[in-house]
Amino acid sequence: MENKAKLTIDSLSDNIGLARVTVASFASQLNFTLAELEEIKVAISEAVSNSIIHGYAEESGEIEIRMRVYGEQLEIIVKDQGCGIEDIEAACEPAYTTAGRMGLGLVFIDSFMDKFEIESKAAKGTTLKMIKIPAQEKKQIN
Amino acid sequence: MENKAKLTIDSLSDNIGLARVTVASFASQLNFTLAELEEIKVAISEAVSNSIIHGYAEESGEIEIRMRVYGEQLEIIVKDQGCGIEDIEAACEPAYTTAGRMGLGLVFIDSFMDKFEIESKAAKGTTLKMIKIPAQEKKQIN
Amino acid sequence: MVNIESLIEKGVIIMKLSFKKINNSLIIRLEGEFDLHTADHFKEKLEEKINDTIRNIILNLDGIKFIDSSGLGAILGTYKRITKTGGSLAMVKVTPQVERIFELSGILKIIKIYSSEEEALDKILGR
Amino acid sequence: MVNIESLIEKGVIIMKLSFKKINNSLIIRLEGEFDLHTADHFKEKLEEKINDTIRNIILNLDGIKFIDSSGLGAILGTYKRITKTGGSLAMVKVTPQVERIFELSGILKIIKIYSSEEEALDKILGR
Ligand SMILES: Nc1ncnc2c1ncn2[C@@H]1O[C@H](COP(=O)(O)OP(=O)(O)O)[C@@H](O)[C@H]1O
Ligand SMILES: Nc1ncnc2c1ncn2[C@@H]1O[C@H](COP(=O)(O)OP(=O)(O)O)[C@@H](O)[C@H]1O
Repeated sequence: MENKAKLTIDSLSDNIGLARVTVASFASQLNFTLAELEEIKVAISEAVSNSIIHGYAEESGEIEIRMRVYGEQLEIIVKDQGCGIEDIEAACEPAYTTAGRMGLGLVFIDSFMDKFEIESKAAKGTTLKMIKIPAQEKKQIN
Repeated sequence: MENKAKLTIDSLSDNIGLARVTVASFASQLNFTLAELEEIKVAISEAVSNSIIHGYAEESGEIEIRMRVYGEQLEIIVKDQGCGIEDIEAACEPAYTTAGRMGLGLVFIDSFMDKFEIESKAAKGTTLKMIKIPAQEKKQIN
Repeated sequence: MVNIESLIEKGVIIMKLSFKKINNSLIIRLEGEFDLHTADHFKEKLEEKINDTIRNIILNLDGIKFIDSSGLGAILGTYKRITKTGGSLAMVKVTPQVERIFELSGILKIIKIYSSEEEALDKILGR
Repeated sequence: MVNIESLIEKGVIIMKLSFKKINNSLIIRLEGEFDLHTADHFKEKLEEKINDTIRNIILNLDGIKFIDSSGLGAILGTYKRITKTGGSLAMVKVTPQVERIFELSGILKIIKIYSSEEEALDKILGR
């Protein structure tokens, strides 16, 4: 079975909780444990916060969150049309930040998701693609 | 302050809970009581269920849920591109149903929301527009 | 393992059903949200459990935190099914959100709510 | 009135703060989710409360059900602010989700977690 949903939000920090709740609720149709749902929430929180702070630099804009389940896996795509990431490789380093922050957002996403890809173009925007598979399903495959 | 979000879901009953959770979470930025949030949830549940059962008659399709807060009021628009409602006036009557159901969905929406409008065209689809204002805000105006 | 109680708490849409048979009465405890999605689940499970030896049904709704007209329809459908064969349907313990929907719908004119399973059993069996 | 506890339970993003001063230590109890949105709220409230008479801060995180790197940043910011004037920061009672994020981030190398406010006070004051 495939199922899809898309949430589009204004780039406001008020909407980060909304994004987390929506994605966690969508994700719960798969066999995720509560701990795994928490990991998904952290990843969404980091991705959306980055679009707000870095992508749109607190200016107005829209953030798109696409969710899809297929073959027992969850795919999430977070997309902004903000400033883009200059150096993706550097951005993924722990403690690397251009805004005096922790520099851990992308690190958390990478460690909490099974697959994580970044596509970004200066002045065009950034798209993060993440995939997570419930540990229970992974066990059954092996 | 204005804030907007839009949730687009596949027409599957699995997604009704998702729609409720997302709208209730978005709505909570206004001064709604828990009882009022419950009323909003019922209205969304009825609107989305109608699109699934009647609009798309259980066939595949997309349902769009637009949320907006402005001037302390919440506007919700639920839109499908399904079969449309033949007789809107009749549809709003209690116990009127074309599908052997309760015929109470539109009645509940009407009694739980402050404003409720239906736009529908045969073979084009149905759009419900609802507005709700927290009772606390209404008191302050009077 | 997914913890169903916590998922329900988080507003995730799942319905948990448990069944208990006392003589010819079937007590069904429902937990979660009662909408179009879970109503289908409820109807399926009910068909599996119902048989000739069951005359009455008691729905314990204490764990239902949300209901809409589809959930209401499933309850009314159960009522029709069980009264057709001469049985009774009673409901037990209703949360305020659910009670409000019941009142608006007029369903309380035909199905009674009791405060405990024992009280419902007593009334149904005319003890 | 909106019931904050229930909103937090519903996953709605609100942070509730309560402050208690014991001699020159400020105990801050946090409830809710600690992200970019509530971190701003936290920083504002902290600025209102902090003054020359406050030397140490104890953050009671028992009520924090969610934290991400923005929440972490706010805690680290508080640490920097209070240690600059020679004070200490301690944390009390951490939920498993929060502990996991703390471990991954390495923050526990510089800020200690205690199991009660009393224990944290004792350590900070060197009693
Ligand atoms: N959506 C985005 N748009 C533009 N730049 C981004 C985006 N996401 C991340 N970045 C860049 O990558 C850096 C590292 O991101 P991250 O690991 O989340 O740390 P932090 O947000 O704490 O700076 C950011 O400082 C920023 O320069
Ligand atoms: N989105 C929709 N698309 C097409 N028809 C609809 C839609 N919503 C409602 N209707 C029509 O209006 C009738 C009344 O709707 P409602 O009051 O929700 O009762 P019920 O869903 O129980 O039939 C439905 O039976 C259907 O014929």
